[in-house]
Amino acid sequence: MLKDLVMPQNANVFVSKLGDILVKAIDQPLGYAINWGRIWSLWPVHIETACCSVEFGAASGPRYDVERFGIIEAFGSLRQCDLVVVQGTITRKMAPRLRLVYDQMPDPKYVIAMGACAITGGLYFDSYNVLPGIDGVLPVDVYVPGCPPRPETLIQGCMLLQEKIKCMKAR
Amino acid sequence: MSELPPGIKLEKEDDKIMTLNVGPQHPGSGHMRIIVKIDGDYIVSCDPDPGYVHRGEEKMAEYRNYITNIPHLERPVIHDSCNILYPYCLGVEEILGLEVPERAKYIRVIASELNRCVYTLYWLAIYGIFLGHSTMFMWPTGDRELLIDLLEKLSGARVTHAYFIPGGVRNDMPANFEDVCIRQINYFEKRIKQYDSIFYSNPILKSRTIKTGVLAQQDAISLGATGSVLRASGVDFDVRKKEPYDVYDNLDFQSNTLKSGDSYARSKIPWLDMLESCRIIRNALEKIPKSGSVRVKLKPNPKAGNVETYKRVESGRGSLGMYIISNGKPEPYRVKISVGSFRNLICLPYLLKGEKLGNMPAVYWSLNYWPVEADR
Amino acid sequence: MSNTQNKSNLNGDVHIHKNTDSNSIDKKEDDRPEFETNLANTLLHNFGEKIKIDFIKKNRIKVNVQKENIVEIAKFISLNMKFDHAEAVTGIDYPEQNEIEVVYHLGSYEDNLSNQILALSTSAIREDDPTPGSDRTKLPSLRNVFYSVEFHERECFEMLGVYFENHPDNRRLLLPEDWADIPPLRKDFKIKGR
Amino acid sequence: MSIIAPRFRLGYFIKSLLDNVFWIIILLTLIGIPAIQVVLFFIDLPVIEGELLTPFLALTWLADPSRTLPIIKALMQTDFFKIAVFPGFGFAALLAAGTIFIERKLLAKLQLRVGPFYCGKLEGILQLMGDGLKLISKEIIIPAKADKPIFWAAPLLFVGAAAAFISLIPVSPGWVIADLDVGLLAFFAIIGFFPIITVLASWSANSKFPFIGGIRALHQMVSFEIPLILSLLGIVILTGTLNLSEIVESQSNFPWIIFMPIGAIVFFIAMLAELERIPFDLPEAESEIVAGWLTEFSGMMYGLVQLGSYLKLYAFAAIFVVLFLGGWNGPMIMPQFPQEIITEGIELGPISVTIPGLPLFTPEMINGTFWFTIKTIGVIFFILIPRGVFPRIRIDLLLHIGWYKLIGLAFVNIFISLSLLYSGVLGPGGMM
Repeated sequence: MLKDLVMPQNANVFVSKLGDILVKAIDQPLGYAINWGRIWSLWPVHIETACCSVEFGAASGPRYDVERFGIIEAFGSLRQCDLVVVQGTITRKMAPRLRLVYDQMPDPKYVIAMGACAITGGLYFDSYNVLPGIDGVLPVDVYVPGCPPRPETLIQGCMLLQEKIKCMKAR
Repeated sequence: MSELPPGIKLEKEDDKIMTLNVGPQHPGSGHMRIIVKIDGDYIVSCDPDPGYVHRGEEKMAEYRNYITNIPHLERPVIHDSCNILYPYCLGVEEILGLEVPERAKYIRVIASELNRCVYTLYWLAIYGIFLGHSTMFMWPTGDRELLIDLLEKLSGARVTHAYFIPGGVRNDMPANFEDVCIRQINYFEKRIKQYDSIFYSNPILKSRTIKTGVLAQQDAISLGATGSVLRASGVDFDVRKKEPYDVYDNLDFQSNTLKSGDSYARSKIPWLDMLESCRIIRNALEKIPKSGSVRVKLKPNPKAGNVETYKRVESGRGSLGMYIISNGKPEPYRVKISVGSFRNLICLPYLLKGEKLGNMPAVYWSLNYWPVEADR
Repeated sequence: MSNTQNKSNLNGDVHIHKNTDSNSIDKKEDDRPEFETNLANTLLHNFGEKIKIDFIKKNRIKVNVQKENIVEIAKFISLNMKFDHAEAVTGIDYPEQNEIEVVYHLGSYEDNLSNQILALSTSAIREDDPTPGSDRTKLPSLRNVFYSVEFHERECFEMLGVYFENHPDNRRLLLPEDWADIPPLRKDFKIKGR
Repeated sequence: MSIIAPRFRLGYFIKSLLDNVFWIIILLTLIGIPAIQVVLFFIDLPVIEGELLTPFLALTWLADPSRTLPIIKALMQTDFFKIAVFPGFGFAALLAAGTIFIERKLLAKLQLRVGPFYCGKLEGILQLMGDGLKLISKEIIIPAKADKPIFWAAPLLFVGAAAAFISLIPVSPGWVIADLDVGLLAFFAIIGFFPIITVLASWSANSKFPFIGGIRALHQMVSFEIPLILSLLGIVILTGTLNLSEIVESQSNFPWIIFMPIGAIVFFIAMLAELERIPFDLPEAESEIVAGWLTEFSGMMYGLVQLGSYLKLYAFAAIFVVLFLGGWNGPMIMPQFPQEIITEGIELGPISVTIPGLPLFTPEMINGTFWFTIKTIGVIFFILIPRGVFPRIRIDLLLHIGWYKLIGLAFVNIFISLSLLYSGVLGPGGMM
């Protein structure tokens, strides 16, 4: 009986049991802690797609200051970022690039569709070069409507994303 | 050819030339791609690749009537939306034969000058962050809100005002607007004078921008540059002065010109223009008729004859022209938007050739370029 | 710039549109602005039959030329008349006349001319089934005369399929690289739901 | 990621922690303590106050708090404690973390903003913890064509070099990890590593922007090492030693910045360049070359590089304090502990409390650490300020400053110190 258990082919049973125990012991507190960290440290990637970037810039300015929520002004390399704010219209030329940017970012990554154009195409619903919303390109977490949304709306969208991350299972 | 280590192969003769894709995801590009070839630290050639925000405004304008064209035509420069609607309204007024009330003309001038400042401050903020000066991003972004408040009082919207309509402006000024405007403008003028000490007098900024990307006067003319790029090269051309529209010929202002034609001059002209705008706004608030209508009544679906018109105004980025062809239908037959950004884009490969890579952001953004507008 | 002037211009201008059949050219010489008329007369004097004055308004002149003569006339305009840059290059599709009109809005930074816009228009043959670059829709490029038209002509090429001969860089500018449809600003290109 | 977990509550979090504590205690008593007893049998135990520290004795001492002090004192003198906690990594990391937070708040105030505010309820003091936790849990992407071992090693090497740097710094008398006779030489040797690591990191990423950034970093660091070294020669000439502790002791009357302001200025500017701070942050110039040599680093690799660079910032500030501002020297703020309290205890009316083994820290150590920390924070403040005021400089202008101006100024500084030496004002034969 015991000999059977310590056979090499049964070793993975032990390992997996141990793994389960460890997961139970570590996963929950660590998951909470990590989720908490992710909530307060959403770094947006520096990609402007259309005119909503003006309001995105205003949101990181002194009056609205998204850094209060840990969202620093869009910066640097996309390898260190974890939030794509799709700032407006996605044209057919931009869509492959947007997907490329998303694919190059490390997990976990979140997408905020900012502005009516990013949600449904908005004012440009009948334009020949504009995608009707970015749902076909990226998995969107939060939609922020408006044309363009006021910075307050964008901040509210970020807070909704934080609420959503709270409910996510940390990996 | 000497022996190369395994795994490395010389692809071409000019293998030491490196191609950099600056954009569309790049902190120093905006909504466009610049394909830069560098040899060491020097830029050999530069090929701008715009079109990432090409939304087909001109095609869409052929399917909408003269009034419903307004909201989408202002989207290319939402932070300068009054100025991009200005030539459209002037053109449609000429086509439909409308006469704008005197008070509306003054309100238009005030709104357009406020909007020019809003645009310039945003541009200046991006110029600051391109040069690594993060305080210069935040200060103009904060001061912008003052003027946005004023425009919000006027039109009700934060950036996309849709305030100008053919035949006037959408609504009158609110009751105490003039006092608030004077107060805000006074504070704003005091505030932007401080930029001189933190930005324009900064020795590092001067060493980076003076004598970089020099555009000689003759080249500026033959390249068809416009706006601040042109005036920084010593050509005194301002549409407000040379072909005054609405009431600009009644107002007291001057167009600023600098001689040197480098990035520093190109970045300083818009700042001088902002001070000039403050003057214009004060002057217009003095001269504005105290009462009167602000718009003429429009028919629901106005039609025009077979007319074509080319109107231009001075926007934040230079001369902005609209070429409208009407063929008797409610929709225009063709609308062509000729924007300063697109015209200045041709200077970029010309200026960047032979520059150092470190000068690229300083030269690129000093062209007063807004990619969304250039792509339309 | 009051509107009464505009109105008088409207009445006074002579405008021949492509779609109109009525060529009622009632020349009211008195209403024509003087400076602009002189400019137009300079052109007429030098080229005579080769050019056709479309209209003369305040600050605006439009002349129509054949595509064979456009380079020659443009050179004259740029050298002798001091119009030194192009503000816009507009392509307009007229399917009924089976031609594509290309209008160069030429401006000047000379002091006395800086409020003038001279619209130089020419037209190319329009193909119903366009293959941009290899069909008969071709025009000579003005890039060697006005350096500033380079990007404008590139845009006109992709938007209307007008190929500009002798243009150094006839690549695509604004549209996506994989654009396979007909040029979008043609009238037979219909946008969604319209 | 799409699985919906129960909402986050602090109560749940604490409950899950308490669960873990419960299980740990049970496992420790059942398995841990017997195992320790078995293992200790084979280990040489330290001798404290003439007694061999057996586990039994240690447990009895644990019961009596006053008797644990010698254990802690002995522990504090071990190399491990010095490296990991006080003058070493822990202390430096604490200061570095404070620096990052203060930098963000300070910059925000300069820019009329608030800065991190909501994270951690009180002015966002937990912001850095949030960033750290996120970076740890983030995916690490290695580019497909990268030289993987070197790419992995580069951030670790960077932090390692920065930590080695810290080991040279004398915080207060006797509190230094490595009290080398050639401390200043070791300092130069260690800063010589950073360009190599930078170039390795950028080269191994096999990407264009990091490559340009790495080459820039190499140029910048190498060309600024020379004025950095030359600006310190004056001090070496006057003190006649390379030992950092002795250099601090030589400044007990006056800091060297009084006699060598030019050297201090040259050192400060060269230091900014070595640290890649604005206005000299060309290797990370984001508007030209994305994020420079950090472009391909993701997740905790980026976090490590950031940690390393802020440790480096602390270390440079500390070296500046040690060399120019007099290190731990300063007025005594902590009076000498009265001897009778140590021997006889405190008498409060009828009650008398005897506290043996006091004090844990000597007054010299507390005093020295206090002054050292104050001065270091001041220098760090001056390093942070230019970020809000200056734009970024260009690489050729930067090299021009390094090779032409700073080296010349450094030579002027050397001549000043030599003249002071030969005129007999200062130096080994002088007033000192």
